[in-house]
Amino acid sequence: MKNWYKCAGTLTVLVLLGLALLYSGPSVGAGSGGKITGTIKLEGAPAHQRPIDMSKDPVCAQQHTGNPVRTETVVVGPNGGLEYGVVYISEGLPAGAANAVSSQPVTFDQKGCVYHPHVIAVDVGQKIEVATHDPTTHNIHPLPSAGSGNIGWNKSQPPGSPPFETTWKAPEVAIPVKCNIHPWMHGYMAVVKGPHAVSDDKGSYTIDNVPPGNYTLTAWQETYGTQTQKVTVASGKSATADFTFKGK
Amino acid sequence: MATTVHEPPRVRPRKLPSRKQGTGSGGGGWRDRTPSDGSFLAVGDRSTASKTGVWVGLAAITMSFAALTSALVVRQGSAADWQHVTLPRVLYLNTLVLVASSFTLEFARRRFSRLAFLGSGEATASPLRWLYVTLSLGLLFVGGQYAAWLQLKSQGLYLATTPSSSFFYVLTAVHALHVLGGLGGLIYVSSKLRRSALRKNTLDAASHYWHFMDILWLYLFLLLWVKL
Amino acid sequence: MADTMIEAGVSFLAAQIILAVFIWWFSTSKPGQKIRNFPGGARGLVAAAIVLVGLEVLALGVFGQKAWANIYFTPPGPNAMPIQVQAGQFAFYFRYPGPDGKFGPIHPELINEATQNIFGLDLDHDQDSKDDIVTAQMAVPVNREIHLLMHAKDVGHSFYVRELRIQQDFVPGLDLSLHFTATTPGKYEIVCTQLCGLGHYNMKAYLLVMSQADFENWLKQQAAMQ
Amino acid sequence: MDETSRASQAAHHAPPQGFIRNYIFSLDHKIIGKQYYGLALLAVLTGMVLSWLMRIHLVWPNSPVPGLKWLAHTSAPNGVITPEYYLSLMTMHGTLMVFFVLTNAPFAAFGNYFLPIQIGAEDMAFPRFNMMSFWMTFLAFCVLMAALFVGDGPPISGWTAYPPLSAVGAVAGPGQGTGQTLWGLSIAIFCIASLLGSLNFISTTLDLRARGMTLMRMPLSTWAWFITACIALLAFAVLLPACGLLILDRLAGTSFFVPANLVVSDQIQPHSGGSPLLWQHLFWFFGHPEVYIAIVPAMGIVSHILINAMRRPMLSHKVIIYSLMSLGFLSYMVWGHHMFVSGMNPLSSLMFSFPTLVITIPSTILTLIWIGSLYGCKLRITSASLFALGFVSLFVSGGVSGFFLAQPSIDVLLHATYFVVGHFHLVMGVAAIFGVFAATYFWFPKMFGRMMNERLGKIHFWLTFVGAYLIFMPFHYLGMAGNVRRYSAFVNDYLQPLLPVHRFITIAALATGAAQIIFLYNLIHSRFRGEPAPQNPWEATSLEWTVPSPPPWDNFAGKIPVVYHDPYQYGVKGATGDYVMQDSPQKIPTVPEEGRR
Repeated sequence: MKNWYKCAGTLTVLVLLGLALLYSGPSVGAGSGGKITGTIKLEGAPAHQRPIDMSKDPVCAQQHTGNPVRTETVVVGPNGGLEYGVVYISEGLPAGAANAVSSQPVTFDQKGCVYHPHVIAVDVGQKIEVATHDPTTHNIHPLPSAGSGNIGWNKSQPPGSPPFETTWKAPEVAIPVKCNIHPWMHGYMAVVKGPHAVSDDKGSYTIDNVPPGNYTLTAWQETYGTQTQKVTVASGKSATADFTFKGK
Repeated sequence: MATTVHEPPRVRPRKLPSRKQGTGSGGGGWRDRTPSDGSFLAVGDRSTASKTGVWVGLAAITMSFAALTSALVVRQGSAADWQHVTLPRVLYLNTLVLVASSFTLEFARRRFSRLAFLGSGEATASPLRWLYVTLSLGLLFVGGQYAAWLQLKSQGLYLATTPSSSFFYVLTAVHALHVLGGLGGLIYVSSKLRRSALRKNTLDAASHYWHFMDILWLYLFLLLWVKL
Repeated sequence: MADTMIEAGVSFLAAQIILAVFIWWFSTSKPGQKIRNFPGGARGLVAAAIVLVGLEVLALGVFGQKAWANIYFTPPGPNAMPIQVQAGQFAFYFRYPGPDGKFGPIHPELINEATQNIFGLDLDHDQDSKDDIVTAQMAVPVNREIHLLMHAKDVGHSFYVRELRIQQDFVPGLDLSLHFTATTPGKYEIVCTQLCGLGHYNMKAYLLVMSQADFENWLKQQAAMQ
Repeated sequence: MDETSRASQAAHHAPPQGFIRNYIFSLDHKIIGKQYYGLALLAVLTGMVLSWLMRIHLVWPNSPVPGLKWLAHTSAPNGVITPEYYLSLMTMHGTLMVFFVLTNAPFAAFGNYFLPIQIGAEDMAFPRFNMMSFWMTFLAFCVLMAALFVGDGPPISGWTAYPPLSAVGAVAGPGQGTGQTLWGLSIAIFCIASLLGSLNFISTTLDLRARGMTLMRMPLSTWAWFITACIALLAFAVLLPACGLLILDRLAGTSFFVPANLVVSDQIQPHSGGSPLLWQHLFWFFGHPEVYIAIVPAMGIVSHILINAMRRPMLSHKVIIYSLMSLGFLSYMVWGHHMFVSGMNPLSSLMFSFPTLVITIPSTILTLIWIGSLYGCKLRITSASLFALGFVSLFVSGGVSGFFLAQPSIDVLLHATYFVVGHFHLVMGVAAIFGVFAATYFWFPKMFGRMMNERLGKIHFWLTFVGAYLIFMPFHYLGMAGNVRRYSAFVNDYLQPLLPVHRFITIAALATGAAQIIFLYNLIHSRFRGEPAPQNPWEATSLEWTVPSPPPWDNFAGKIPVVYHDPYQYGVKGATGDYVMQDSPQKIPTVPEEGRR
């Protein structure tokens, strides 16, 4: 009798392993794929970033005394590198790569009454971990557009609350997120299918795990909108795509 | 609940235990006077309650429409976005139909009271005929209102298009609902009449309601027609 | 307020004490005791109520009306300083007209809290908007009459400063105004008293009452921060 | 009108058969009255628990409430009440208490049970409407409860539901989606139910009185229910269309209450030109009379019970009736005093202030008559009379604060503060509930055929009476210190010193609430184990005490009474005992003993 259990157990494990291999196939394949790198730059003068007066909530204001935070609609690093641009493959992805969902949660943190990071990009269905480190209550209020298939919500997070997780159902670049209690708090969640990246403070980005192929690449920036370009990725190679937005 | 017809309760007239004899007080009922026929049947006869009930109900309906009217007046006066809806032509016809139905109902009531006076049980056909005419006129009115909505719809005026169209739809729809309620009442009355079980108070109550709907419509028509 | 306080206090105490005394007194009456009427009966009490309360009502009505008229029937003086306040979920923002003394027009479609264009100003096209100063705190010079121009951006709010004894709702769609003079320098809180949503409890701004010189400095600082 | 013959059938054919007809879809006004009472009890317990949660959150904001995690999974994650959930609790507390407790318990529950008996009728005029009115109220209750547990959270815009907050939808906040729609729907259903109920009360009083029962011979409780029905008929007839328009604004995109160019969370709203003030006018046109819908029945009940306890009629029967009538009448002229700071024309503030102050005249007359009638009486202290006397005390306490709020110039300071909360909780909430308690202790023997425990009743009274004052008196202090109401936390600098007061109130509220367990125990225990009640345990005079306890299904066992006297023939010389029943043909001495008219 015991033997029978053992047999069944082994068989189950084997079947599960086989299934796992079968389903993890595409992402394993993508691992051997290439990548896309590049920088997003701004040409011309960036839009004026106003300093924010947080006096409304002294808890916030105290954390930035003497050095007020500015708005983050255009954040330009050295050499005109544009931070918080979202780059993603808008056309040409095979279904397997497009539907892969990263199991790694992305953290959307509230600290000093500012969102960290200002922009995140996630897969459809990828977990977002909303965390707070502020001694004041925030409300998180994403406002997806009406026909997108995403449903908006609005939820408070009292100080000391553990992070909560959330996901989005449909691709949308990008969902604005705001805090009504601290109306200056503003951020974006870009929901895309397939590999993507957000540019860093130098404006550079790297998209990993891109299977070989011809793609249309889109870069989105909250103030300047989108730009696209064609890019070809060879297996194991790195392709380069730079974007330049024009300021006023 | 019970389908059998019951006679109205009979309270045998008794001598009034009044302390103040002669002044007629102590009779009870809201008419604290001695009824002209000398009996005290009026007290505790539930069929008068139907009349009272209808009047009380009409007071509530009046209040509701007063509220809607004040809303319309305020809304029309307070904002610059008021575009007056030209009333569909069919409404004039509807008005005529509804007014006519009041007359036909009154005919039915006359015939019925003559009937009750003569005490003949089998000649219910004449008031019944007039009741049916009233019923069909009422239905025609509701159908006409529906036609008016279709007409507005074809002009691209929906409920939320302009404040004026919102009020038009709300007022006419609420009124039509009340008319449908009245039609239900008339159906009930005519079925009672068919079985010769109709009491005058019931018919009176139904007709008061119906005439009120008629007057209410004339008022609403004017309200929707005038630009304040 | 004080006269109302006295009247209310006296009637409150009198009624409660008499009630208690009567209960104590008459709940222990003996079985054979006769029932007595209150001297004067119902007529006396009704007359007393009508005369006393009537007088009270008249008095309060007249005094109250005067106090009310002082605030609401007197227009702001010609030298009153205009300040615009906009209430939104869940913060107050203020606008000073700047050197030209004129407020630029508001374009609701341009309102964007991400860029801190709180009032929806079109700086590119509207000349009057360019020197407007938008702030998150309200500073006023002491002893200067302020003419507050109020509007709400989204839902109903209210402007309440306890120390100034003023409260006025913001009604969306209506432009309302209020005028007051602050006489004591200091830092006060402006709070919202009309339920406006989840952040209602934290909808506030500071009111800074300062000398004219300090005020001008403050305004310059704020102008630099636009 | 189709009710007519059915009504007569209901009262005249054989008693109802079967459990469902008997106890669920019953046409019997007594069962319906008990059903209303049960619903009110359910609502008041729910409302009380909600208020506890609010009080707990106010003083221990970040500590989890045990069990709440499962009840409100999304709105109170980990059992910690979020600001929006606080507002939901507040909205639900207000709606439940105002509509389902203060309207249902003193008016619909006891009115349904005792109005027909007190006027000598076998049932209501329209028993079928009566049944519908209860079941619609129940439906309204279920819809409201659904709003409490709906996916995106319960509504947060308060029981007053001011637009645009209540009208623009989910963008205005959590719970402003489905929850708010359900709220509007629930209130609309409740309005229809109340209209049917009032219609029934009025018709019954006017048409179904027994012989000899002239209007002036009706007991004061009946008078109060009748006047309340008249108030409710007109008030709910205004709230109903208002709710309808609000729902249309929410669902159909009309613009009755939502103005143009609103920017909510950076999104411009597609409405044009509506008026938020219009809702406030319509709502308060209902809202102020609603206060009297709650308090007038309690006044009538308390008068009825006090007379019995004092063993003498009131100094004047008529003055009480006329005062109640003028309260009802004036209640329609004062709605604007809720809107002194709403940006109404300042002149209209004065116009509304004056009748508001004038309302103190009938109120004072009532109070003076109650207190004056106590003079020289032979007061019997029972649980019922204690609660009735407690009502008078609370009515005075809650009433005098009205002086402040009636004047716009003072209201500007106190509006929307805890002062207002203290005022209306005392005068409308607790006072009316005291009326309900008094009625329960007084009429329980008649309704269930068993006596309640007097000793427990008196303990319950003292705990509740002291507790009510301990909870609500400090509210006035908080209000004068500028403590704004409807705040889920106190983050303002000037409110910090007031926190100890809040802590005190919370503890008092928890304790007073816990004391209600005594009442519940008494209620349930007495229902099954109480001493059997005689027909007339309080030696009272009105018609409900001429029938067995509990009354037979048609109240008078086919023998409609004939009324010979005014309702309160107490202190009669030569009578057996000291009273004469209303239906007793016994002659009353023409020369009244001193103390009788």
